[in-house]
Amino acid sequence: MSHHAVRRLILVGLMLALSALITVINPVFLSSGNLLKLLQEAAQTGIVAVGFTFVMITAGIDMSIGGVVAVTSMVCINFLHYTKVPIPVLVFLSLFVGALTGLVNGFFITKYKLPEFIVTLATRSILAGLALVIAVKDSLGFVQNVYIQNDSYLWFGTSGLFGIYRTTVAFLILGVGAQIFLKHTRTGTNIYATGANPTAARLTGIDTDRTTIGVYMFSGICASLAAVFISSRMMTAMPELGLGSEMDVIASVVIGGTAFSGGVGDVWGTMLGSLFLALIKNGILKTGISPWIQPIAIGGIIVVTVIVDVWQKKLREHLEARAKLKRLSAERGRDAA
Amino acid sequence: MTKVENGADLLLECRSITKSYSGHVVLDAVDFSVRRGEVHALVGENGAGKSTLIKIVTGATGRDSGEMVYDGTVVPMEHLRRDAEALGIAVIYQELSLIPGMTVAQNIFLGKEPLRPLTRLIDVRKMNDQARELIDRYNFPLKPTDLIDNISIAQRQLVEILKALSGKASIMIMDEPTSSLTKTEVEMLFKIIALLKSEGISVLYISHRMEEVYALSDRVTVLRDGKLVKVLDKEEISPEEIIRLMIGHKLEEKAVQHELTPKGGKVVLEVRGLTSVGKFEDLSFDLHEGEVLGIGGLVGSGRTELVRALYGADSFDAGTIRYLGKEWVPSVRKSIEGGIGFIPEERRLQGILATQSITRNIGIPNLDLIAPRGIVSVKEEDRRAARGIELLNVKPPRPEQLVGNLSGGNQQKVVLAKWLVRDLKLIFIDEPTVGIDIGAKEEIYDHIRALSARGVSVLLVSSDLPELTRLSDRVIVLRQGRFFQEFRECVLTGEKILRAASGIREGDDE
Amino acid sequence: MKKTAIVAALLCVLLVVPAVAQTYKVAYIPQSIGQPNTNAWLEGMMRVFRKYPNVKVQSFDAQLKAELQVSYMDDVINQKYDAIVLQAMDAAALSASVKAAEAKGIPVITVNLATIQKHTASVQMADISAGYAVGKEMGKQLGGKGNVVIIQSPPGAILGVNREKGFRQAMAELYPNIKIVGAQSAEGWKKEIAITIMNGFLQANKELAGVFAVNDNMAEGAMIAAEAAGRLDQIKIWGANGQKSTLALIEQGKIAGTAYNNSFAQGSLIAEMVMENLQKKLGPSKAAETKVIQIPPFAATKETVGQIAAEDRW
Amino acid sequence: MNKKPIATELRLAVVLVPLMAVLSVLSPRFLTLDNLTNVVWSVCLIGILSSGAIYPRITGGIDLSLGSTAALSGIVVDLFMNRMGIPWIPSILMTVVIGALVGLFNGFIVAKIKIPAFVVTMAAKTYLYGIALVVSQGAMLAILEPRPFILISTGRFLGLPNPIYIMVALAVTSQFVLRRTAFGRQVMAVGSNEVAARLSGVDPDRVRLISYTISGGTSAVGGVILASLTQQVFAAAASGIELDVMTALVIGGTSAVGGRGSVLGALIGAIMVAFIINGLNLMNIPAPFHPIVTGSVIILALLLNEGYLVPKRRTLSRA
Repeated sequence: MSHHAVRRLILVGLMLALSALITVINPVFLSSGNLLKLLQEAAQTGIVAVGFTFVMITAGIDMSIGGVVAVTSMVCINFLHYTKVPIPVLVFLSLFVGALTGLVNGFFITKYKLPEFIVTLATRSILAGLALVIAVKDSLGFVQNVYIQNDSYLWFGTSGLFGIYRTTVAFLILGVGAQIFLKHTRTGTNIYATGANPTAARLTGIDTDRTTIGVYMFSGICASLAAVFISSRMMTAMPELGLGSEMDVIASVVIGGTAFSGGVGDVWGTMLGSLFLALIKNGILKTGISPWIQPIAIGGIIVVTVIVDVWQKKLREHLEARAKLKRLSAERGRDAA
Repeated sequence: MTKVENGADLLLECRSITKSYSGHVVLDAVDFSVRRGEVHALVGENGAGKSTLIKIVTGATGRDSGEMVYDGTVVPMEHLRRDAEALGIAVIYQELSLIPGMTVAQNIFLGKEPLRPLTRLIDVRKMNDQARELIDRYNFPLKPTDLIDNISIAQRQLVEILKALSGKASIMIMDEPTSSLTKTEVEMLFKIIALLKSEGISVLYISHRMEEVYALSDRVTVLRDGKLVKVLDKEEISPEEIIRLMIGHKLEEKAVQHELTPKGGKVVLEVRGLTSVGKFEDLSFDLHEGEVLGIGGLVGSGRTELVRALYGADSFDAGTIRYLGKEWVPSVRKSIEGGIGFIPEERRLQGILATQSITRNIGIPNLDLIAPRGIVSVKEEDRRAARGIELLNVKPPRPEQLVGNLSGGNQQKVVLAKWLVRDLKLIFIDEPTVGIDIGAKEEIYDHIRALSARGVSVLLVSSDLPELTRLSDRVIVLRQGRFFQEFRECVLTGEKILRAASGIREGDDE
Repeated sequence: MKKTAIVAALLCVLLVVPAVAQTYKVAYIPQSIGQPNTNAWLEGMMRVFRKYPNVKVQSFDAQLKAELQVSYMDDVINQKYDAIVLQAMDAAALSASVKAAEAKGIPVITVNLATIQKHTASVQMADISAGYAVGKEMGKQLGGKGNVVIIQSPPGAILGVNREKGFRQAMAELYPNIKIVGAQSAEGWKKEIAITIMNGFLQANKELAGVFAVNDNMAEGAMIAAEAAGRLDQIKIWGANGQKSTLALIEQGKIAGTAYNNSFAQGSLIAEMVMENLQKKLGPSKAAETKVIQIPPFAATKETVGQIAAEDRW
Repeated sequence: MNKKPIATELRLAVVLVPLMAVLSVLSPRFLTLDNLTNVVWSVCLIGILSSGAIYPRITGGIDLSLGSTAALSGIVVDLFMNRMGIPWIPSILMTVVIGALVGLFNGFIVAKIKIPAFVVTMAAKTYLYGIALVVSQGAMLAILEPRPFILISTGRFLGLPNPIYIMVALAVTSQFVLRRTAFGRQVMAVGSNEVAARLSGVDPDRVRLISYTISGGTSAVGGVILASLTQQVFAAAASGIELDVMTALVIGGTSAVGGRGSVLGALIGAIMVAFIINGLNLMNIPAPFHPIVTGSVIILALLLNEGYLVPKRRTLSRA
C-alpha cells in the first residue's frame, strides 16, 4: 500500500474519531442538516482547492485566488444589477475572469520566469483593488451592497435533491472530473511531469510553459466558479469577498498530501483535506468552547495531523529498510552457496 | 558492421555545420556522418562542441549554417525536437530524463500514451502490456508498474532506452551512458548496444571512458575546439591515439597498468572491524602518512558507505577507528577541524553550492579559519578563494562566479579547492572524475599526487580502473561490503581489480 | 417554541450542564470579538443574563468576514439556538441567513445595522445622525470655518459610510465655510494606518482645523500623529463610538469629542428584549416591519463628557 | 554572491529613483523631508519584521506566524508592564525572549520533525491568535503608561521618529549577520544545497532552528513597536502583515530556493511600495486604485530584477 493510501486512511480515521467525539458532545453534529451544511462549507473551499492542486503539482503557487473570487463576484453583481443577461452567459463571463487572471499569471511566470508567489501576490493586489473599483456604488459614490433577487442565479447557492447543496454537487463533479483528467489523460500526465522534473519533461517534448499557463488558468476558473456559488449562497457579495481565504485553500491541499515541491498529490487528497478542515471548523462550534480556545484547537489539530503523517512515513521507511536488509542477506546466502 | 560500407549507406550526414553563441563560435564547419547500424563514438574535451553538435542533430538547438541529411531526407534549418523524434532520432541523456513518481510504463510512453478508442483517456492496461512486450523483447530486469523512484540507476537507464525504442528510433544517441553504472551494468549496456546494432539501429555514443570507446566503436569522430580533428576507422582506434587527438599532446604514462610501491611511515588512520549493518562488515586496514589507498569494488560494494562513515557523514554500528593514534569517533565537524577532507560522490547533489559564488563555496568548510570568532574576515576569505582558484586554475578565474554556471570539471576543482586551501592530514575522495573531461581529469590527478607528496594521506574510491591503478600506492577491493583482496607491491592492472571486484581471487599476486 | 425548548432541554442533558428546567441558548455573532464595542455589548447583555442562570450565551468570532458570519448563522440555526444577536458585517450578505433563522422560529435581533430582510428587532446607534451630530458640534468648535479632513472606514463598511454621510450632510447644511479638503480610508479600521494617513494630511494641509475619524480608534490614531507633529492644539479631532480610552482623552483635551453611544445600555436593552421574547415564547415577531430602536447619539465633548458615569464607560 | 544582492539593490534603486522623480513632479509636497520621513516611518513595522523573517526564507522556509507573534508580544508586554507592574525595559526584554521561544518552537517542528514550514507557521498563526485572545481576555487594551514606553515609537530623536532608528539598527545588524558572519554563510549554504552544506560541516537543523528563533524575536520587537505606536494591544493587531513582509522580501531579491537574500533590498522594496501609496494619497487618488498601482509596480520591479531572478530555480530546487 502506497504512502498516500496510508495517509488517506489516517486522515479518514482522524475524521471519524473527531466526528465521534463531537457527536458525543453534541449529537446535532450528526443531524442531516448539519452534515449537509458541512459539505457545503467544504465544497466552497474545495472548489478553489481543486484548481490550486493542479498549480501545486506543477510546483507552483497561486496567491491570486482570493482576488479572483472578489472580482468575479463583483462582475456578477454588476451584471445582475444593471443588466438582464441570461444566467448561463453570466456564469460563462465570470469564469472568463478567472481564466484571464490565470493567463496573466502564467504569462509572467513562464515568459519572464518570475517567481510564482510574488507574481500571483501582485495580481491578487491588483484584483483586490479592481473589485473595489467596479463595485456597485450609490449616488454619493459609496460602495452599495446589492441584494440578489434573480432566482435562476440563486439556484446555484440553494439545495436540491435530498437537500444536498448544489455547491456540494458541483464540487463532487469537478473533483471527480479533475481527478480523472489528472490521472488518465496525457495533459494530466504532463502536469505531473512538469512539476516532478521540468527539464526531463521538456526533453520529452512536453511544452511545460503551455502546461503551466494551463494550470494557472484552471486555478483561476475554479476560483471564479466558487465565487458564483458563494455569492449566490449569500445572495450578495462584498468587494473583499474571498480575500484572506487563501490559507484555508492551501491548508486543504497540503493536508491532502500535495507537496510544495511538485510532482506528487492528487484531487482525492485535496477533497479529503477540505472536508477535514470544514469538519474541524464546523465541529468545534458544536463543542461550545470559547471562541478564544477555538483557534488554538484548530491550529493544534492541523499540526498534530501533519506530524502523525510524517511519523507514519518515517515508520514505513524504517520497515522497508529492514525488509531490504533481509533480502540483501538472503542474496548473500545464495552467493555463498 | 556486416552491412555495406559505402558513403551511400549514410544514415545521418552533416556538412559544414556552424554554430555560434553570441559571437563565440562553438562549431566551425564540422562535417559529421553516421552509417546505418554502426556504433559511432563522438569524443572531445568539454567545450569541444560535442554536446552542441548533438543538440543540433536532436533539434534541441538550431544551427547557423550547414546542411543536414537524415535517412535521405534533407533536414530543414528549423529542426525541432518533435521533428527529430518524427525522423527517428532518439536520445538518452546524461542526467536521466525520467519523471519520479511515475511508473516505468508511464515513463516509457510519456507524451505518447495509448488512448482508449474514441476518447482522450489513457488506456493504462494497454500501456502496461505494450511496456511489458518491450521489456520482454530485450529481457530487461524491469516491471512496467515499478515506480521510477524505487529502481536502480542502471534500471532507469534501461527505461530510458526503452523510452527511445518505443518510438521508431533508427539512431540512438547516448550521452555518457555509463558514467553512473557498475561494471556488470556497463557490460549489460554493451550487450544492449550490440543488440540494437544487430537490429540495424545506429548508436551515436559520447563517452570520456577510453576503454569503452575502444571496446565499442566502429568509428570515432574526434572534435577539438569546435573543429573536426579526425574520423578514425575501427582499425585505427586506440585510446592513446584518441587522447592525443583530443588534447593534442601524448600522455606520458600508459593508462592501463601501474607499479604499486607501498609507503611506510606512521599510521594516520587505523580502522578495526568497522561494520555498518547492511552496508559493510568487519573492515580493518591502516592508512599511512602520504599514502594513497585505493578502494576498488563495484558500486554497491560498500565503498562509498565506508568513506562516508569514516568522515562522520553516516553512523556505523561496530568497530573502532583511531586517527593519529587517538581513539576517534568521527563527526563531520570534528573531521574538518581535525584536518580531514571529503570529496563526495555526487558533485552536483553533495559537492557544490550551485547558487553561490566560488568564494562562498571555498569558504564554507573553512569558516573556522575565516571566521574564528563568528565574524567573517572577508580579506581572509578572498585570499583563500584566490589561492584555491589559482592553485587548481579554475576557469573562469572569477571569484564571484556562481559555481552552478561552471563546467563539470571546474565545479569539481572548486570542491577540491575547498580542502586544498586548508592544511589537511587526510582526505577521502569518492569518484573524483566522473563525467569530467580528460584535461581536468589529469589536473585533478596531479593534485592528488601532490597531496600525497605533501604527506597527506588519501583514501581514494573510484570505479575508473586506470584512475585507481595509476594513483594508488595500495588497493583494497571490497565485495558485497566485505574485504575481498588487497594489492600491494605488484604490477596492478585494471582487470586484476575487476576480477577481484567480480569475485575471482588470484593468490599468485602477493 | 415548545419543541425547541424540549430539544434544548435534551441537549442540556447531553451537554451534562446542570439540568435546569428550561435552558436557553443565545448566540452572539459580532463582526469580530475583541473590539471594545463588541465586548461592551456582550458585557451589557451579561449584566442582564447573569440574573438568569438558565441562559447560556455563546460568542462567535467572525474576524470581520461576512462569509464567516453566514456560516455561523447556518450553524446556529442547525444547533437550534433560541435567539440570535447579530452585528451584521453587511446588510445584504446576512439577510438570507436572518430570514432562514426566523423561518426556523429563532428570533434575530441585529445590532447597529439592520439587514435588508425584515426580522424581529434592530437596536441601532443611529450612525447617520451620529455623523451629523459630530459635524454639528465640530462646526461649532471651529466657529464655522476652516479645513477639515475625514479618515474613512474601509470602502463598503456601511456603518462608517453612514457616519461619513451624516457628517458631510451636516457640514453641507450648516457650515458652508468649512471645507472638507481630504478623505482617505484606513484598511481594516487599523489605528496604525490612521496614523500614517493623518501624517499625510498634516503634510498636505498647513492649516488643518478638524479631523473626523469614523471610529474612536482611528481618531486616537489621528491624535497620536497630530501630537507627534506638535499640532494637536490647533486641530479638533472627533471620533465616533465613545470607547473608554477616547473619553479619557477627551477629558485630557487631546481629542475634541466623539459621538458617544452607551454600548452597555445597548447590550442590556438587547438582552432584555431577548429575555422577554424567550419567556413569553413570542418567537420571531409577526410584524410587517423590523422593530427598530434608534439610540440617539450623545455628543461627548470636554464639557459634556463628565455626564457619562464611570459604569457607563466601556 | 558578494556582488549579486548589491546588484539587486542597485536594480531596485533603478526603479526607486525615477519613481521618486515622477512622484515629486506630480506632487510638489512629495520630496519634502517631513513627507519622506513619514513614509519611512510607515514601513518601520514591515522593515523590522523583514530583518528577521528573511532568515527562514533564505533557508527555503517561510514564517507566516510573525503577525500573530507580534500581536501576542504586544499583549504580553502590556501584561508585564501594566498588570504585573514590571518596569518597561525588563518587560520588553522578556517579551522578546518569549517571541524568540515561539520562533524556536516553530523551528523545532520544521527542522527536527521535518514538516513544511508553510503548514507549521500557518497553524502557528492560528493558535497564536487564540493564545493572544486568552491572554488579553479578548479585550482591546489601551496602553497609556509608562510614558517612556509610549515614546519608543512616538518620540523623535534629531527630528526623526525613533522607530526609524530601531528599524535601521535591526536591518543593518541583520544584513551584517547575513553577509559577514559564519552563521550568515551557513544560512545561505543551507538554502543553496543542504546536503553539500552538511558535508562541509554545517548543521542545517541548527541553522533552521536559529533562523526561526530570530524571526520570532524580531516579530516580538515589531509587536512592541506597534503597541507603543498605537498605544493599544489586541489579538488581531498586525493581522495580514505577513504578506506585506513576504512581498518586501521577494521584491528585495530574496528567493525561497537558492539561498539568496538581502535585508536592505527588502527595506528598499517596502519603502518603494510605501512611496507609491504615499504618492497616490498626495495626489488624492481614491484608495481602491492604490492596490492596483502597487501590484503593477511590483511586477514592473520584478521584470527589472529579471536578470537576477531567472537562474534555473526549478532545476536547482530539485538539486
